[in-house]
Amino acid sequence: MSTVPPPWPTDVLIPCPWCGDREDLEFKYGGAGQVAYPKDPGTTGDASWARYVFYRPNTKGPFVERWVHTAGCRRWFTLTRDTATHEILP
Amino acid sequence: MIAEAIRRSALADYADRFAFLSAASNRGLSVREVPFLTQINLRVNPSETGHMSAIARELGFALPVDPNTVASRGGRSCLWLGPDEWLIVARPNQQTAVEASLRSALGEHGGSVVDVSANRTVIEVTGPAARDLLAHGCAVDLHPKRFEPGHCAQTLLARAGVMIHLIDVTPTFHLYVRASFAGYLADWLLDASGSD
Amino acid sequence: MSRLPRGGRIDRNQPLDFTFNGQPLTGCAGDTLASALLANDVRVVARSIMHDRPRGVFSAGIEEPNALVQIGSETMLRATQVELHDGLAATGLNGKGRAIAGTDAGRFDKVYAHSEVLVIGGGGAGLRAALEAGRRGDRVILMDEQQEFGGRLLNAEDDAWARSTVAELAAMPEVRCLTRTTAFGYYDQNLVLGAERRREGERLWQVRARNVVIATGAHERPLVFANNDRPGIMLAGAVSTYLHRYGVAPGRHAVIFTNNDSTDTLAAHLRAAGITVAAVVDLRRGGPITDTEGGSQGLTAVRVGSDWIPCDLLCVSGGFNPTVHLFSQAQGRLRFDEGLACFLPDGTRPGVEVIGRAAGDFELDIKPVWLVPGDNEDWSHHFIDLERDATVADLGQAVGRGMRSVEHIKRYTTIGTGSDQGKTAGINETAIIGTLTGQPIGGVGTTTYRPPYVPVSFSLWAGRNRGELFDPIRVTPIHSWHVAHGAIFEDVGQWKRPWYFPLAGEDMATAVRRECQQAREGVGVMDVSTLGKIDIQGPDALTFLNRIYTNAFDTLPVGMCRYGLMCRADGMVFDDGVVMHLGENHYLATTTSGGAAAVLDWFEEWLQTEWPQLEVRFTSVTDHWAAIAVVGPRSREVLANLFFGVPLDAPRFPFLAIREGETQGVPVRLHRITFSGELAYELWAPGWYGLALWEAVMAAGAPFGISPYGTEAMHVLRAEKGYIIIGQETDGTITPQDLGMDWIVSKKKDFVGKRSFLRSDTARKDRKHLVGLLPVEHDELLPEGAQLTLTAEPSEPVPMVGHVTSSYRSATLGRTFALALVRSGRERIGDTVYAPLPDRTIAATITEPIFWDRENRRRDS
Amino acid sequence: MTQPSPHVDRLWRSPDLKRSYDVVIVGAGGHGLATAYYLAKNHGIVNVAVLERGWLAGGNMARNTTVIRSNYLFDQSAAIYEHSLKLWEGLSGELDYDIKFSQRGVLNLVHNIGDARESRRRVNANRLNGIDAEWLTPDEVKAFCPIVNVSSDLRYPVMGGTLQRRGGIAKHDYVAWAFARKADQMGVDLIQNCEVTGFDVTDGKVTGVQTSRGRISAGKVALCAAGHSTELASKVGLDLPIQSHPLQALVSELLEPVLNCVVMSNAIHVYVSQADKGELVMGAGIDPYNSYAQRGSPHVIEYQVAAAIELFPIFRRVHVLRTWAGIVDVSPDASPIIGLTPVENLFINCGWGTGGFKATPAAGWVYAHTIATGRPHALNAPFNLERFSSGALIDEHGAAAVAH
Repeated sequence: MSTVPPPWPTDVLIPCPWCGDREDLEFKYGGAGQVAYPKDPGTTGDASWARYVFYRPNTKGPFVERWVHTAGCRRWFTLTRDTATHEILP
Repeated sequence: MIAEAIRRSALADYADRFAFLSAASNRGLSVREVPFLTQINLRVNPSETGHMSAIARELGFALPVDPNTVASRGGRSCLWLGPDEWLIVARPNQQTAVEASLRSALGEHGGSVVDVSANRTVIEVTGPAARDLLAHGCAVDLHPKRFEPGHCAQTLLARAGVMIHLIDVTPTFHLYVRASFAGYLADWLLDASGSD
Repeated sequence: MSRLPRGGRIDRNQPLDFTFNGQPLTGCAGDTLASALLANDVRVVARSIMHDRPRGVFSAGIEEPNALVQIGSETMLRATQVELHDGLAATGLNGKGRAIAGTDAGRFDKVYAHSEVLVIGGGGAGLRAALEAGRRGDRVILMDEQQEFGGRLLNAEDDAWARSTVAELAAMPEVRCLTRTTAFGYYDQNLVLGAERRREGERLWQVRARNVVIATGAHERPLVFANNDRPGIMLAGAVSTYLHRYGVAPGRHAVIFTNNDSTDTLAAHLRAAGITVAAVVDLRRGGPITDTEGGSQGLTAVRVGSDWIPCDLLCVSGGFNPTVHLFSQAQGRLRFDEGLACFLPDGTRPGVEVIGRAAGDFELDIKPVWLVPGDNEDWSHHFIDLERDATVADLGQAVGRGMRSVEHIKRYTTIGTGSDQGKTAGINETAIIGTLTGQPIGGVGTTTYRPPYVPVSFSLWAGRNRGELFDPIRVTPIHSWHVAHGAIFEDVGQWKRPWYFPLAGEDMATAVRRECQQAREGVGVMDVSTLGKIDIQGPDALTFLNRIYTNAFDTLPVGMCRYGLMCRADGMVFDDGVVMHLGENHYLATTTSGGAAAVLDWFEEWLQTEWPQLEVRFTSVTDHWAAIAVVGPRSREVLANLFFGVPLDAPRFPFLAIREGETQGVPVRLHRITFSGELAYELWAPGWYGLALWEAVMAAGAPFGISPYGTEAMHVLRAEKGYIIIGQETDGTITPQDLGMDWIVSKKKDFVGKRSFLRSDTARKDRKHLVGLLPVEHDELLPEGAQLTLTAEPSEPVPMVGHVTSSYRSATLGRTFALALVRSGRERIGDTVYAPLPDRTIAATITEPIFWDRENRRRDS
Repeated sequence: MTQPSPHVDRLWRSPDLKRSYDVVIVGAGGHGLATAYYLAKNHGIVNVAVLERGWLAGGNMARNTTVIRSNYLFDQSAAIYEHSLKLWEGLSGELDYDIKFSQRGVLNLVHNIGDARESRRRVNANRLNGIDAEWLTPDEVKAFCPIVNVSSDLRYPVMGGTLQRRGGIAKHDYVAWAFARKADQMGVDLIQNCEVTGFDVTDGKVTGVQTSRGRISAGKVALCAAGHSTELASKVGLDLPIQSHPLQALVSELLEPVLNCVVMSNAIHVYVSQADKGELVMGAGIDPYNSYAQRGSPHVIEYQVAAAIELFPIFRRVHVLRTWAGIVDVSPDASPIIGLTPVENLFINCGWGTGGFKATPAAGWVYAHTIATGRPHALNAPFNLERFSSGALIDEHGAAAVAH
């Protein structure tokens, strides 16, 4: 019997970089990653402030996103997941 | 002292039910509360070797830096909670001493030391049927090959956050659960023990 | 009786009594309800849903579209899947179930399991795969939906290999063999859910497997011809199963109608069982059967050419559909194989392997015939979906209405939407759509296969998460005292908090009035242990607090507390609490009871993702501390009885100060803070001392008539003082300025959400403001949630200027009062607003949102 | 061989794609089809194509749980949803198609004091806005829907509920087909299996779309793609404050009549009704993570079904027949975005999240008005894109906390 090795470490839903692979129930989702806080909010215009507060990437396909392992080590981390297939990418 | 006489553990009301369950269990399952353990939450940057070795000197052993592992010696254990966070566990009534020694090891500006002894209580689940019992509510793979004595995991058991520490191969598990959730988890364990 | 004298895997020495539609019958151990019914010559088991036609057992398995039964409160069960037991009482259904309250008999639970290999299907292929993996030393789980492993091998004369293989597997410590367990759902990353039928109830298996091996075999499909739905018309493979496994003859005079060679040996087996074979109609050579005839008991004859051939059993085979549902759920693609005339897995999926008949690993000589014409142009009795009573005519109509997509046609005809989810109908539907629209079958495709593969009971999904275990109940260390003293509880998130403590004969209003009076005039005590508590340590603790709270903490000395407010990035109030300065670089922040987890996540998010360079660390200590509020003008005297050597007088223990004390050897942290406006203290001790400390307070307070109070009295007291409650005066759309709390919004520093205050709408002067309301009639209680208008008798739609957020009867004020959010409220102080209610309209005067001790004399006394 | 003869009464043609249209609507879901219908009927604009990547109404329209109600908290929301409900009340007649609209009442259960306060606030607001709304005591809840468990031993006992009697359900497929049929009859081209791959823009003005079946010039282009809106808009450089999440739902097998109304519970995240055919239709909360995969986590179903049998013990032995997920387009304030865009002649309708189905007629109505006149209708004016900069949000999380 031959088996194709899965692209993700098995037994996972979300791979916590510290605790290992755990069910998604243990995590809280943090949405898109790599969203920078405006350098100087005071002088940031309404539109660009609105972009920071309300606009996030909503990519179909490989998507850099944040999770926090709330039921585990409480560390925030980013991972890349394909939002079209749910595959977690290296 | 008086204080010890009047303190009350989170699961004091469950002693009888646990005892009955353990007696009634025909599958070698025993459940009891291990109350009042000294528990100190320690946060320190592991790359600060000075702090790490000072703490090792105070404890008599080094903090475990491998995730999901526990280091123990002389009745003291240290459970890994996160990359810069540990739980020091000792016999009851040592929080003042342990907290002081850790503080002195850290000095000023070095991480954090917090007495959380009353934050969680410990439920001991032991016996050949212990793994099957936990499998009713724990998604972590507790198979002997994957989860050995000296391993620990912060996870969910049913709907409660727990820290699971495997003590020995019996297997004996220590479940650390926050005091306010302890009653729920006890009820869940009593119910789950009704499943074969 | 149609029970054969010998053969089969049933135990003739173990008769089982059961009833069907009230009729007493007898079967054998090892029977399914379906085989027992056939053994008792019960041919009509149900009526069809649309046309009320008689229907009989059609298959021997999970794909059964006809023989649906009700057993007690369990509805829509397949007779072919129900194991017979003594005293079983079943009734036939017409394609619709009956929800019956019934008793909650049976235990439904869940188990998490892990394995290197999960083999789904315990037929020949599955057994071989499990054996190979088991011998390799892998952790293996083998699931099969039937009561014993073997699959089609159980129909064979010689099952020695199956027996020995199962025995070897059972002996392997790392192999778990689960019969009666149907894998019904494949989810991301090799999570497979299985439903195990147990003697008492069911078990949900949640398996994470490194590799999933799908060995689910294939379902035989029928041919579509005129009047192909009569009792006695049965899948050929099912007939063979009833003969060999159950020792039942489903009829006496049989005809075989096939388009493939899988039926080649059936005639011999039928004859061996004493069943005459009147004809074999093989579409590869001739035929077809153009019509059937039947009576109340089902099939009586079939028509071939001009002849009517009498028979009571028609064994039909239209080919085989590999059971690709789980592979499809795993996002595997399918392709139509012309040779085998079926859909097969196309390519692979990581960690998933399909083997055996499910993968098309079988020989079949077949001449695909999807539509067998009748004697006329009437297609309204060519049934495609027996459970839904849907015919070729229905399908033709859908196509005629312009539909081409199989999904549209499914929705229009309901083909494939029955509880069998089209297991026998789906592929015939696809092929006939192709035939009618001139598309290739592969181009038409199948409808999407989704979980669950078989219907799964609500109870199984729910498991033990029922009643008290539905959601955790959180309690404080003092909870048992509250229960013992008759507290009525309020659900606050998962917490149980005392709402009020009625004395004998007291209703809520009376109890709350008494509790308030006690706190205002004497001393009251409240369990506030549910407050969220976060320990904050590190050289950058102050910097962090200044960035996360709207107010600044630079001037907060060690040993003092300060109230703090938090906003989200959008500037809307998020949570509040008290920040306690415990030592150099050491603070402790309290949060609302409901907000504790969210606030800790919020802290960690900002620290870890935005300000990682800050040296500060958070530790949740919510459960470590029991917290007791001692409230009222006499609270100082109560504490004096408890804590010797702690100076309590105002100069030495002023408002917002923190002291350390001890009573009965219990170390207690004393905070002079108030949420009532009275002189008040919060006593904190490690949780396991909570009950003892509470009882000590009650004892020390007895001389002053101390009494406990709950959340309702707390609400009244804080509202009299104009203190807000997050989630009551705020709803995610309210800024600190709206609440009139500009004083807590720092002008100097930046903090989370500050920038949002500059937005045109947020900076508007005519936003809703927090104000007080005094009903013109002192006894009128404004309902919380009442909307406010500027005129007494407006007409719809009525312009609303705000709503009541809090409203109470106040013993202290001797009248009712309320807090409200009112557009431009602060400019309307003194105006009258109206609350139009269904039965009356209440007029109230707008006031400042504070009703008691504006000068804070009592607080600071 | 002989075959069934094609039926004549067509629902829609399969027209050839023209090279040019006055209006191209991207997305043939309920909103797209309704928009096309009202463009033709209210504004006489019939040179319209509705482009659909897959099959007509095969997205959220085919996946939603068909709850219809208008009892929203804020004036702006109440106004547009009430306009929708009034249109629903005449829709079967207007479209000459029985869409199985059944005003059996929508019951929102309340399980804690905070909920009760907010629900009363909503009831009072609804009444003053001329929208029927009632507060029910637990006994009245029991009387209206006898199978609800109102006993105090529930983990979260029912403390009451709000009722909109005019609320109810309709048959989603029939609604889509009815709009499609009328639009088709008035000359609108419904083009299936035609994916929009790009937009033609010249000096800030959209002039056409590129599709899997070639280039089409268009006077105006109206996006109507729910969960796919950000993907589409990004092709023309337009960013939207929208996140796409799975929203799961399930049906039971067919049952004899057992549930006489729509029951929703925000606090324990379940909502359920019994469809015309007899199946229980249930929805759950939104899966927390972004996804376009049209499937969700089984944990959500587990929680939802557990909640359902707490409220309805009679459902214990009912079976889940089928589960699925849609892709919902969630906006920051749980309110839609419907109006103009910075790109001239390009219009946007999205952000309905879980509320899209009930809004179908009104969304079509006001969107058609906006497209035809180039100005928002009074009803959708507040739901503009600018509100996220000005802060004038319409935060309906209270009303939309649970998917429906």
